[in-house]
Amino acid sequence: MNIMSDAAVEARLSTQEEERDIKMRARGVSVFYGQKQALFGVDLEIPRHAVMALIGPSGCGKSTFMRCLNRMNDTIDSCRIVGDVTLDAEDIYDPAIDVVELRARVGMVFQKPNPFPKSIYENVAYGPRIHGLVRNRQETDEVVERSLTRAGLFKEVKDRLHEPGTGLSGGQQQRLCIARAIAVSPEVILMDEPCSALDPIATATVEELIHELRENFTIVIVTHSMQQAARVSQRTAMFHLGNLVEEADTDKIFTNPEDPLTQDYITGRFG
Amino acid sequence: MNIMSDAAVEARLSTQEEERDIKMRARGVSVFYGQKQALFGVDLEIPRHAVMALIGPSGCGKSTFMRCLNRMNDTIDSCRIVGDVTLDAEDIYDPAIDVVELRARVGMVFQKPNPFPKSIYENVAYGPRIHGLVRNRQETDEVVERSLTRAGLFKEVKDRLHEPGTGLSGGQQQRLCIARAIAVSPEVILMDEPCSALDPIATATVEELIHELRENFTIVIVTHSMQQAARVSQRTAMFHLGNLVEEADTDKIFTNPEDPLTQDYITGRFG
Amino acid sequence: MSQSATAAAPGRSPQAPVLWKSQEMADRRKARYAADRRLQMYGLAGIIFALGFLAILLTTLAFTGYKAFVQTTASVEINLAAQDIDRTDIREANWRSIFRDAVRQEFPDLSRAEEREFFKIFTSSAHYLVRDRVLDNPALLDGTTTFHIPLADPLDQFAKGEVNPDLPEDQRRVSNAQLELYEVLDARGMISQPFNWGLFFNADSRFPELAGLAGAISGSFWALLVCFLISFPVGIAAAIYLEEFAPKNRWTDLIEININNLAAVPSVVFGMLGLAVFLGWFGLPRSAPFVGGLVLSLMTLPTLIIVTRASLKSVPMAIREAALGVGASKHEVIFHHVLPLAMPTVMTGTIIGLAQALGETAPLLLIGMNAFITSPPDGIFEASTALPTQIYIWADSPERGFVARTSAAILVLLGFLALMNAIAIFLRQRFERRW
Amino acid sequence: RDQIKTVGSSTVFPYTQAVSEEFANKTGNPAPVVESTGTGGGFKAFCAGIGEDHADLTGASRAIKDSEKELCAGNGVTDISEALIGYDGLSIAHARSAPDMDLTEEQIFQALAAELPDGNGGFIANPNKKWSDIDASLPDFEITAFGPPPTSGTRDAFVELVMHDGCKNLPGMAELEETDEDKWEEVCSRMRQDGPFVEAGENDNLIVQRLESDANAIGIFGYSFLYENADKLKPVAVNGIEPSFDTIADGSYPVARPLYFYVKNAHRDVIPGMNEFLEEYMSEEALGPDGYLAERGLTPLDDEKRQQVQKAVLDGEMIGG
Amino acid sequence: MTGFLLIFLAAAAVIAALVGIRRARRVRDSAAVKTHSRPIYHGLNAAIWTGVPALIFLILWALFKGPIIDMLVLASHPGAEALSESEADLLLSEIRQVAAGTIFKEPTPEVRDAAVHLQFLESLAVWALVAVAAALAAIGAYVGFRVVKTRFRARHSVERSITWFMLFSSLVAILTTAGIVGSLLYEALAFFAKVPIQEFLFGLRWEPQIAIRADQVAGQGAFGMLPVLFGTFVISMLAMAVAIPVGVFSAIYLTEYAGARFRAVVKPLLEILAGIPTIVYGFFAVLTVAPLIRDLGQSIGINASPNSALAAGGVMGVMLIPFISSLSDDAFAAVPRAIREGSFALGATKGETIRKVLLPAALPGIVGGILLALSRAIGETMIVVMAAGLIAKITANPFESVTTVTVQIVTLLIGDSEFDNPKTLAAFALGLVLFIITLGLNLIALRTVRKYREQY
Ligand SMILES: Nc1ncnc2c1ncn2[C@@H]1O[C@H](COP(=O)(O)OP(=O)(O)OP(=O)(O)O)[C@@H](O)[C@H]1O
Ligand SMILES: Nc1ncnc2c1ncn2[C@@H]1O[C@H](COP(=O)(O)OP(=O)(O)OP(=O)(O)O)[C@@H](O)[C@H]1O
Ligand SMILES: [Mg+2]
Ligand SMILES: [Mg+2]
Repeated sequence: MNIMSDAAVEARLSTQEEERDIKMRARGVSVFYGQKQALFGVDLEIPRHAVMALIGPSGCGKSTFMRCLNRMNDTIDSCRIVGDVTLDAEDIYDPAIDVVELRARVGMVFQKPNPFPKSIYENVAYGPRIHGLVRNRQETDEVVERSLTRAGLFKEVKDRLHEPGTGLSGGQQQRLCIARAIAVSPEVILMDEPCSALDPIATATVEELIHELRENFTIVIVTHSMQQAARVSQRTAMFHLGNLVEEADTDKIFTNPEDPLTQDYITGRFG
Repeated sequence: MNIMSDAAVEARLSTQEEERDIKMRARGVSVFYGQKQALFGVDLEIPRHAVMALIGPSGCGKSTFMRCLNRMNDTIDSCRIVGDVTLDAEDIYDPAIDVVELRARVGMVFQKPNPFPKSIYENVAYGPRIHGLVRNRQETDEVVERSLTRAGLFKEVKDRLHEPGTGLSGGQQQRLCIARAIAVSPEVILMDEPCSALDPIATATVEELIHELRENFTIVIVTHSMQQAARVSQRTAMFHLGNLVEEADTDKIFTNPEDPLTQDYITGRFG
Repeated sequence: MSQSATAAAPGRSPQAPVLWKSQEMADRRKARYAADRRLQMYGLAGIIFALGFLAILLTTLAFTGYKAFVQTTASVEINLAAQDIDRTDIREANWRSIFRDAVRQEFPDLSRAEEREFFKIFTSSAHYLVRDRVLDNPALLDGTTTFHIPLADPLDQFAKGEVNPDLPEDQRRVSNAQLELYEVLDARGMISQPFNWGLFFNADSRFPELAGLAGAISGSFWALLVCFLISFPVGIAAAIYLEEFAPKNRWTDLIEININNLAAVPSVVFGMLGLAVFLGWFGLPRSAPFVGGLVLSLMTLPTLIIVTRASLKSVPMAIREAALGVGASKHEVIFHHVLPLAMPTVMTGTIIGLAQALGETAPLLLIGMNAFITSPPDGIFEASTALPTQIYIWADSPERGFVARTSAAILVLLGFLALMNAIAIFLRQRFERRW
Repeated sequence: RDQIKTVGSSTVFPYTQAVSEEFANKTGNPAPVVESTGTGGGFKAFCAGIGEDHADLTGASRAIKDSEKELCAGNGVTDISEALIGYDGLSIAHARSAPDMDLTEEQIFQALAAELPDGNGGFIANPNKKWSDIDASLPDFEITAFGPPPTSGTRDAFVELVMHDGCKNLPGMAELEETDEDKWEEVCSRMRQDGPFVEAGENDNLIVQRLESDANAIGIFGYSFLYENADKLKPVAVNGIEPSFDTIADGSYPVARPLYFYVKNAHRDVIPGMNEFLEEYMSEEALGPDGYLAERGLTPLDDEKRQQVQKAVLDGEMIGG
Repeated sequence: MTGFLLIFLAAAAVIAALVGIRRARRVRDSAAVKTHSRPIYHGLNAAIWTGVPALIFLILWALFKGPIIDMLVLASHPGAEALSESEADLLLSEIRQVAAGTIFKEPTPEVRDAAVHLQFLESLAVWALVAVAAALAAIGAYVGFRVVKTRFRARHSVERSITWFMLFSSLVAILTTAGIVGSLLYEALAFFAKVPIQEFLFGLRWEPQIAIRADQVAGQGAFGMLPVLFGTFVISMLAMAVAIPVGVFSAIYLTEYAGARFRAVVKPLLEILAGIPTIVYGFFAVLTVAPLIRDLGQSIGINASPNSALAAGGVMGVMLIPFISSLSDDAFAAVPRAIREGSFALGATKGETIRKVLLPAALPGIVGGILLALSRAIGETMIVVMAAGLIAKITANPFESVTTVTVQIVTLLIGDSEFDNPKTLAAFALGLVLFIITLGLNLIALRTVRKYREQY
């Protein structure tokens, strides 16, 4: 294999991509916060219509990596990124790319539910409105209902759509945030520890939701809980100290990891 | 046994106390934060010159209990305490007791190292000064040196005693706080998760220190880490939802716990 | 159930991909970015408006005021040795004639009428200026000394180009004769325009050429001193009590609301309080810096209490617990740790509060600190003005010279404010702590 | 207390200021505290009693009233000397650039009064918007007059000297004065509030500045301001006469008033410097035709009258006695 | 004298402290048991005992010495009983001047005797003062030293004194409010005795042309507050019309768009606007802005009054910009980063995030700031005193001249009228109204701000 030319490698990789239906792809991504390097040349492929879990001990760079995927790191002044990230083979760090469009296509759900201090309805309607996906009240109503329904929240809140979203319980808030994210019909949804602020019952609801969403969306999820990664994801990537240690099918990672670090981590020997 | 009179019980208990050399003793301690009850009638004896570990899941009341022992809860307005706590058989909630003296006798080290924003020297000298334990510069120097030495910090900082304590590393800061606590020659030292903000190496140093201090002080330590409790303590008390679930020799707790809750907790099944 | 929702909205299937790349979307994004830029422009416009106003304000002041920082003077040589002056009673000598004789020597052959015009070129207190210098330094009696005598206001204005000599004579305050004489003086090199130290070291005067701010500055100083001595300890003590000791009940709530409210009570109301209570009931003297200071301290107190409380609150709990943990009493915790840590903020708050008090006018008007007083006060119970009230008085004076002096006085006041704020900023940067 | 304390009219204020400054300079005594409280306020404070807590001297832009004498007497202030120090012209002026104007008192009244007689014994709100509405010979621009506020003594003087005189001559007003004096007072005293008359606060300098920038406006203020600002302002003649020292002094300029001060003789032996201060005030250097008060715009008394006053004050003659 | 005594007392207190410390050290060193308090507390305790009672005495003495001596001196002067109060006052001044050595004319023997007596009393008083103060200090010191024992809780005693002082200090605020309300109410009631309250509150005419002299006839019904209040309202609204948009937009730019360095420079510059004394603004408004507005008005055919409400209101608005901008700034900064990120992650532009998410979220805080600024505007004095008119008129035309409550207060109080004239008293009634209005606004503002603080 060593004798293969670079071009050949390229070709092989890109055919592989086709084959495996790669939605997003990071190549040699390094991230610096000021002087501090948080990621070291990460290469990772994110398959379409699947759930990819990112695991690893605290501070290993999972969130940092995820935020590279929709350029949320742009909002941090000190942050600098090296390397390529592509979405459908298109470089998202290309200056010609519009980050507003990018973020509409790559939605995000955060660790702590962060509904806007507005009504439930307005929370969901906000995205479609700014992107002009809805033209009138009726379309908005439809989108809001559809999104809330898919997030499994509609039944619970349909009588109080115009009450503040901040008045919901933690699990409901998180599902509201998911509804908000899917309302703009993104292609990818990034979730950064979406359940860590939730109780077990709410967690279960959200996990079930992720399961359903997978059919239409590509999902990347950061989690601290090995169990959760095992339950919801098809592929898992293990980070450590800013490096991608191992990436494989979730089953494989949890049964037969190649890297000793991964082994130690999933058996709880460190972290 | 039921036929024994109260007085007899008292007598028996107090002889027991003598026998087992009890330093502090809580009887029926309940704590309320406003309406909320955080501790439910805890009875616990703290043996002299030993390390007692308090373990239990988050929010179970470990800190609350510990803060009853030196009346730090007095500083929280909403906090109300029922029950008796004695130090050397003297009720510390007796109105005649001077809490300043009590806190000098029962020192405290906190979860996050909290040195005063003063020099290292001043940090340690402060306690002895306000209690009038030192009369002149020379005595102060001695106390400072002795305390820092016992806290295993003197060597590292002897050339910069007059630099700010806040400039030390986390582990050094925590040892500085321990030095500060032992400088007033307390009889009991309470430590509330003293290592949770430290890295493994600093943790090891502190644990070793606790080991040494045991000879002269009575130590109560709250910890989240089962391993740590096992390493440093002679006795362990397990709390759950404000109740004392079990209290026994550390060896016993970790090898052969009586209560199923303790069993579940130490094997990591919950918490 | 999700199926039913989808079915309910047949118009668009949920998976229908949004055409992000479409022209429509691109146009829309363009419009959105334009809106974004517009908002940014509004913000910038707001800032430019505010700063532009500030700049115009300051330049206008500087432009009208700068001329008051110099004063036209004429040098007059007086041979005091030739005069017969009783050295035991210098004050009582006939200084007016001494001065006039000396001036006459420059122009020995003026008629009586011309002479009268001539003397009016100089400030009418000229002989007192000569006298006071001699009183300060009796050695001058032994020789000939050159005195720099300020010109009277009309001539000063003329020298500064404020009087149009082409106007008919009855429309200006400077007569033709004076103009001619002035030209002669100028030609002889006797006219100069040195820096007007009198603006800082003279007290108020009816004569613009002599009027200065010494009285107002010392009045403001005394009032601020009183204000500081009262509001600083009381403010800190009150803040500590409320923040650290007071039980949280309806009464302390009341006090708190009260203090917050007082911080926003119009200053003129404090003036009315001072008028009715300090002057009316307590019978304290009118126009005294002491009363001014009292009123100002009542105004400053609430702000100071609020600032102090905020800074006490910002001292982390960990520090308090640490101190409590080694057995410090509550008072010791506060006085050994919390207060010293809060002090830099408290100091800057105090300075800023005092700076506000320095610029306050309305309450001082009501307690009579707008009197005319020609000597600086020697103490806090003597009548005096303050800088802002002096500005108010000067603004109301008919003499032309006061127009520039008013602006100059404002500049001086702003200078003091800038100084105080600079100190506050310095303190803040020097001692600011981050936890 | 070792300073002299004076209160009183804001019109006398600048003159008293000048005297106290000279006095302090000359004698080395502490400078008197000069406060401008207005004539009425001055009497109020002056008559409140004798002793250190009360003012020694009050300036007035009118003679003391009987009611005020009573007030004084009631508080034990019986021995008062009066000093007429000169006259003040209340000038009506406008910008140099404005066309010359010559107004009669009647016209001024018609321009500035709140109500005018309608000719049938009734009254209507003042309808005049432009000067030409009053008299076709007057210029054709809007009436704008800056004047003193009702709290000021200058306003009282203006009302009394100009408005009342102008009012009297209007048809029907003479009869009204006989029948209903209160109504007469009200009609003749009220200044209009609908815009043309602008109460401009106590700050005459501001009036000057505004007149300068507005050629159509006239202003009403003390003569000294006109005198200081002769390059920018010129007088409006009243009844054909322009204010000047001469016309004010001989009374031909109708809007002139005497200025007084009143002094408590009981204080002369008690407050240090009182006598010297009065001497200074009465000296030729101050009060004389070339004195520094004239220099500040005070219209001086004629020689005979002045000597009378000087003597009366220095001897401490009581008023009326 | 009092100054010397104060220094003496301070010195005595310091010495007492030092001695107390020494004694306490000795006790500590010789005692078998541990002393409760450190020597320094014993010292402080001794110092408090030494200084405070004597200080209180000194203050009382300063308050009551004068009248007592005066009484004694008068009693020594034959015939003084017959004098009226002010005559007695005058006599006293004379005696005082004679005693001080300033003699104008030959004093009567009685006066001379009284002056001698006064001198005697004065010196006696000085000695008495010194003696009593010293005695108090000595007794205090004795008490302070005596209690130096191992068991004595000096620390508690010292801390109690400090707590009392702090408690007293915090009551000053209450006393101030009481003083304000009391003094305003007292005079306002006197006013309402002369002018019916309903006329004041609901009258539509404000023409305080009541004569300065009692013998002039009063204009009837001239104390209706509403036009004045309306003027205040108009000017405040104009001020807010300038301050709100400029303040809010500046805050938006500074928090959301500006770089750190720009912000670091511009923010303090903006805050200068709040630090400039209002008299300076007043000056500027009347000399620069008002003529400008008049010219502008004329050029577009509007007849602007030289005292246009617009000039006063506009300049006041500029003054208020920093209040609104910094409170809005705080409000924006208080919106959690998570909410911002939530919006960005949906693909919103910065402008959309600000307008649709941050602004509504920060609104309560901004409104609180606006209300505070409004109460400033209503209470602002010097700008309007210099730049607004005096004629009370109900008009919403910003080019016309209106008057405000504060202008009327100042004009009425520093005007020429005497103290019990309704004109003067009216100022206090207006002051009371002003106080009540700003109180109400402040309470609402405080509520709003507090509520929004609780929100996140
Ligand atoms: N804004 C920032 N500025 C500087 N350093 C940062 C910043 N955000 C993260 N880091 C650093 O980058 C590294 C990776 O952080 P990141 O948040 O990606 O970790 P993580 O894997 O998400 O951890 P966690 O599980 O705790 O969320 C850490 O060392 C962190 O301290
Ligand atoms: N100041 C307080 N006011 C109200 N409730 C409090 C307060 N401090 C603690 N509690 C409550 O009391 C209970 C016990 O708290 P405590 O801090 O003692 O738990 P802990 O065992 O120390 O937990 P952790 O391991 O997280 O430190 C918790 O439910 C907590 O929410
Ligand atoms: Mg993370
Ligand atoms: Mg805890």
